Amino acid sequence: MELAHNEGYVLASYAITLIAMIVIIGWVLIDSRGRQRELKRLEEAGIRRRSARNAASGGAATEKTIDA
Amino acid sequence: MRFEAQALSARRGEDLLFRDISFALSDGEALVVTGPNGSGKSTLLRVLAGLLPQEEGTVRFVDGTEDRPAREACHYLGHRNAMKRELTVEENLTFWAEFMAKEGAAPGMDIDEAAESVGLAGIAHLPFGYLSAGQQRRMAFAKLLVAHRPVWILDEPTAALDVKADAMFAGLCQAHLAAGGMLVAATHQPLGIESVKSLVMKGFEYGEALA
Amino acid sequence: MRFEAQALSARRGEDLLFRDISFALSDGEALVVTGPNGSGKSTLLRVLAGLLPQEEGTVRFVDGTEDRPAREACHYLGHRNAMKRELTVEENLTFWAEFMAKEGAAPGMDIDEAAESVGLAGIAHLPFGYLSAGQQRRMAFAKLLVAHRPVWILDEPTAALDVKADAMFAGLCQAHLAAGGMLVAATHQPLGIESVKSLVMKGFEYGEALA
Amino acid sequence: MTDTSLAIRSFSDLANPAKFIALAGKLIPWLAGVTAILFAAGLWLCFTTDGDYQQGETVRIMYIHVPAAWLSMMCYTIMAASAVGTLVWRHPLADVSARVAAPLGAAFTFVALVTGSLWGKPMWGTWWVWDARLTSVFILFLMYLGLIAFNRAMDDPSRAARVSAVMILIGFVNIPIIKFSVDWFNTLHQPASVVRMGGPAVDSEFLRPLLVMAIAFTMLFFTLHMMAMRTEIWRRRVAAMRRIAARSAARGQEV
Amino acid sequence: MTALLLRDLRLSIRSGGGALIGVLFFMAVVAVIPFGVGPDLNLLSRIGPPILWIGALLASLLGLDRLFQADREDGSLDLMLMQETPLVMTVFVKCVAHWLSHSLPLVIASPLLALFMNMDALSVGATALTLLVGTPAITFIGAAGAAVAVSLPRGGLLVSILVLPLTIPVLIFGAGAAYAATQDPSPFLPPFLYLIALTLIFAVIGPLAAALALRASSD
Amino acid sequence: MTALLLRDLRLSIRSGGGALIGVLFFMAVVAVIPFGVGPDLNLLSRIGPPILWIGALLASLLGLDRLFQADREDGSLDLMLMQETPLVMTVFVKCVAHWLSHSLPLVIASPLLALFMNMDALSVGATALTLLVGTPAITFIGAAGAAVAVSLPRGGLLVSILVLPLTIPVLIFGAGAAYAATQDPSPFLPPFLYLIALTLIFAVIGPLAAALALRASSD
Ligand code: HEM
Ligand SMILES: Nc1ncnc2c1ncn2[C@@H]1O[C@H](COP(=O)(O)OP(=O)(O)OP(=O)(O)O)[C@@H](O)[C@H]1O
Ligand SMILES: Nc1ncnc2c1ncn2[C@@H]1O[C@H](COP(=O)(O)OP(=O)(O)OP(=O)(O)O)[C@@H](O)[C@H]1O
Ligand SMILES: [Mg+2]
Ligand SMILES: [Mg+2]
Repeated sequence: MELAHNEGYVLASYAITLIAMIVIIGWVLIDSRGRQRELKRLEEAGIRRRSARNAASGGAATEKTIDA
Repeated sequence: MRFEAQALSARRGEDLLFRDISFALSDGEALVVTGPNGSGKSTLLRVLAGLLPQEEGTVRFVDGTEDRPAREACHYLGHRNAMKRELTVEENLTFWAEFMAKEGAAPGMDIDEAAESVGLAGIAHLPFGYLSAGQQRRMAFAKLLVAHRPVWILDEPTAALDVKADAMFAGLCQAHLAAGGMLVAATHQPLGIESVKSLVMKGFEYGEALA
Repeated sequence: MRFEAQALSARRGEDLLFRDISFALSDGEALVVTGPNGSGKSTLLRVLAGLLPQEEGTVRFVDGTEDRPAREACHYLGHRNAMKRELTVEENLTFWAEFMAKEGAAPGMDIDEAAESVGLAGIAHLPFGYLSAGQQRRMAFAKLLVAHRPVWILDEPTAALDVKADAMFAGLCQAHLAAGGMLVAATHQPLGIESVKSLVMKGFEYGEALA
Repeated sequence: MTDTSLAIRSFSDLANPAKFIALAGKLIPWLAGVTAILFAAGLWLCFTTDGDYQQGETVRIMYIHVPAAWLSMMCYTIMAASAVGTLVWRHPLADVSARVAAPLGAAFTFVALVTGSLWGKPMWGTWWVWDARLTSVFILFLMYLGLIAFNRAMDDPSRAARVSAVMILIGFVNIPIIKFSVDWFNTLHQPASVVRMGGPAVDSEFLRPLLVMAIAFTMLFFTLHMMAMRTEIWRRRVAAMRRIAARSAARGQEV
Repeated sequence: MTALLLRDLRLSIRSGGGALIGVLFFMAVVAVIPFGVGPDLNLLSRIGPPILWIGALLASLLGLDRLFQADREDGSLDLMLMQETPLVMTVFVKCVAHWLSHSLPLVIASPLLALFMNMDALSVGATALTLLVGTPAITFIGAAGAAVAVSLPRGGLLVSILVLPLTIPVLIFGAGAAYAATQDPSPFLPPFLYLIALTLIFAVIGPLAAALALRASSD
Repeated sequence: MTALLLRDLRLSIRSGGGALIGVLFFMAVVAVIPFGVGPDLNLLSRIGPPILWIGALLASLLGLDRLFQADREDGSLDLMLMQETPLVMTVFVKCVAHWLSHSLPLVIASPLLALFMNMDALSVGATALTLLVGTPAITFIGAAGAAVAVSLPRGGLLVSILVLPLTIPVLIFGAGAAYAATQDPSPFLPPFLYLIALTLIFAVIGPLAAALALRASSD
């Protein structure tokens, strides 16, 4: 009797955890796909990154940000 | 005294705006920076005034005591006037005079005298917010007079000034230079100051210093 | 269409700033207001734009429908740019285009087109606060293009603009006039617009209208 | 293959995010596979082991509550380590790591809070009490959200990095408070019974599913973290390329 | 008008007042309370409704005084004054945007926070309902005050004296109704109806007064 | 430095009316609490000190986010950054001015409000004293938050969220000391001394952190 009563809490816990995990995994996946697509489109448009063009000019000291 | 910049470069956001800018000013010399909109004039001046970090290079003010940051020897007049609309002109000027006063340094002008030399003696009792654009700019200029600094860094100082005020402004700059001061100004209009060095910014294509 | 002022006078604080100013503009005419700092140019323009109450006199825009306030036929570009630093240039322009759109009136330019005609097409995605002073002014000018108004009221429109932008600005004004628009501008520098009426303000000594 | 060893390695051969992306590309499928297998095994164990004689069915909540709670703390610890990396070595990958860990940490903390509440109702008779452990976890949650909000408010990553690193380190005091609050204050909450001096005091019947689930959650975290880091690097590349495109366009058309 | 609404919402998100931050702020306030009054669940559940109301008032006040000031400082207000669109409408839309961005997230989050305050279901519902109905009134009054302040160069002080006291009745009826819902003898409906009436009245008077003040203000 | 203090005080009177908004908000807080707890005078007097503390804490947040923002918008901050005067000193003086204009009125008003909460003389005195000693700590922490926010293009409300968690210890010891003063077994002095220590620590750390953030912020 008490067991049956408490099962709801267990189910709810698993359900909410599942939803939370699906949301976070989905968000990571969608974000990743989106950026990949943007990158591809830009590369198709013929745009190169600065360091890809003249890698010599910007040493590690000036390039604090990521555009390797 | 010398005010010098060596191999300066600076970044806005992620982009390098200019690179390898060097110049040196000694007593009584002026440098005028010109260039199209967005070429980095204001950025350069803010780097000189110590308000933006440079990417590389140094800015130095040499005057016996080497170890103080250059910014402490400078007046900076930017696009904004650094005055409070709610306070009267007099209160504003008094505040800056006292706040910028240095012990052992040459004292600045008297408040009234400064207001008079920018041609606004009569309206020092008005709240700053009541002044017209040109009057506000003049008052911001008076701020440079109430405390002494050897280097003036001016960003489009004559914007909104009328013809008479232009002349008055040129006169004040000449007087500052004659007294051994130095001056760096960014501008789109001729300033009416004689014998100046000039620097033309190109923006992203990196400026060149001309003697 | 006619834009006319009759016997205007206005007051700032307790003092009468100007008195008895009258003029009339019809299609394709421009009026340039000059005068020393503090003489009341900005005040006059704000009265024309309906932003300050006049002391006496009337401002009228006559175009068949007489009963609408004149301000609704005007664009006003003041000392401040009416743009939000936090929003991108594009968002700013889109907002004004939609907010100022009128039913049944001539539509304005497209956003991209407007940005391009002030020479800033590439940077419409930047937040407005990131632009340089001159770029900001140009964008504020683009605002006049995205919604149609027959009368432009411009207060020192060319402040902070470089030489190239000055020319571009003059061109846009000419185009507006050629399309039958009208224009009132206060300025300290020649605007490069041809065949204009002019009005010289003297400030407290009351201006005189010259044909 | 943990994140720290990777960071140190790439630090030693100086910061090549490109290398990181290549490495991540190879590792991610394996990590994802392992995670899936572990979850399958863990969940099967969760529902096949017996209920507790005292707690009944609700003991099954433990198998997700405890791993989620552990991860919420581990994630913050990783962020703090990354913050040190940002401040001391100014390593760009460190900033990326800290930045993308915040939403993951918030998610795990959320799960720990919700499952804890759902466990609390049958066990303590209330959803929530303001005792030291619960409050400190709630504050951890707020800190995650605050850091996310901060990162969103700052659109220039190179400037955000150091400030947010300092904020992360200040917030780190909360972690020992969470861990030891049950010992320092008397609270309703269970004291440590798995990770403690003198070995676990939990029956191995419950320990097995708990440990499997804990490892599964940890692997999930590392998979997601690596993917999110890769995405963040891509995001920054896209931004850099957009700027270059815009500038050359502006120069091209401006006479 | 939609353009204005969208712009103001966007601005509120960009400049840090977005839904996430508003709710986060509210949560932080609620989290701080037990540290002050102690973790006594009974006490907490009693002061729950007024605490939620205070949080809502505070969240509405934050930034409300700058409702028109920001627009005035950058010159946007001038242009808004010149348009054909009735000024009252403009003000009303700005109020709605402020309410949507600053108050609505709180109303939505309030049931969750109520759990932390250990309130029972009835009380949670009543509080959320009164918040939903009552917070617009605060925004509308505040708008009138903000407009007066913008029109007076040194009007700040005056506003708080004129306007904030007007919010106290809203607060009292709001918290009163929420309280009454759980206490048997005191009826819920009368204070709740007063609250609705207050909101409706202020929704008319507030924008009207603000528009008048703004027209008189320009300088 | 006196010049700066005077200027900031003058500004706070001329614009915004910081003092009164704070006090009025404070009054609003005190006015609604009785609606939550009902007319139980004993209970009111027991929760009086923490409520006053929470009210003061929240009231201090109003306006704190604009501590440096106004100076930055009109360019004054640039000049302050350039002077020889150590930036820490400048920040410290600005904090003092903010405290004098925004928090001191709260401290002064608190005995009056305490009467509404039916607190006895001892408790009133203890609360006012702890507020006097503790509120500066909130201002100093807040300054650090405001400095961080000013460096963000989209700072805004973020300040209050950054700041609130750090104020928790102040609240604990402040409310604790005020409460202890009236309860015999618990001693007043230890929490009070902790409170003093906290204020002193934050008086050093807050301006230091703020100065660092401001230096890093300029743009
Ligand atoms: C919202 C409420 C709750 C929160 C925020 C919470 C938080 C935590 C945290 C942070 C841990 C990890 C502690 C550590 O590793 O030392 C933990 C562990 C644990 N919690 Fe909770 N908890 C909550 C409710 C509950 C309830 C209601 C129960 C059971 C009655 C419970 C039972 C446990 C157990 C058994 C552990 C494992 C302790 C160990 O073995 O180290 N928790 N919880
Ligand atoms: N509220 C006020 N009280 C008193 N005088 C005022 C007030 N507002 C403005 N003034 C004065 O009104 C005059 C006119 O200002 P206005 O801005 O119209 O001048 P302007 O011709 O535009 O000058 P500028 O060329 O400098 O822009 C100024 O002298 C100013 O000091
Ligand atoms: N945070 C930022 N991110 C990206 N670009 C920026 C940022 N801030 C400024 N910029 C860009 O930096 C460039 C230089 O601006 P700066 O204000 O130095 O120009 P300027 O020469 O003073 O121009 P003006 O003559 O118009 O005053 C501009 O193109 C501007 O768009
Ligand atoms: Mg410039
Ligand atoms: Mg003018």
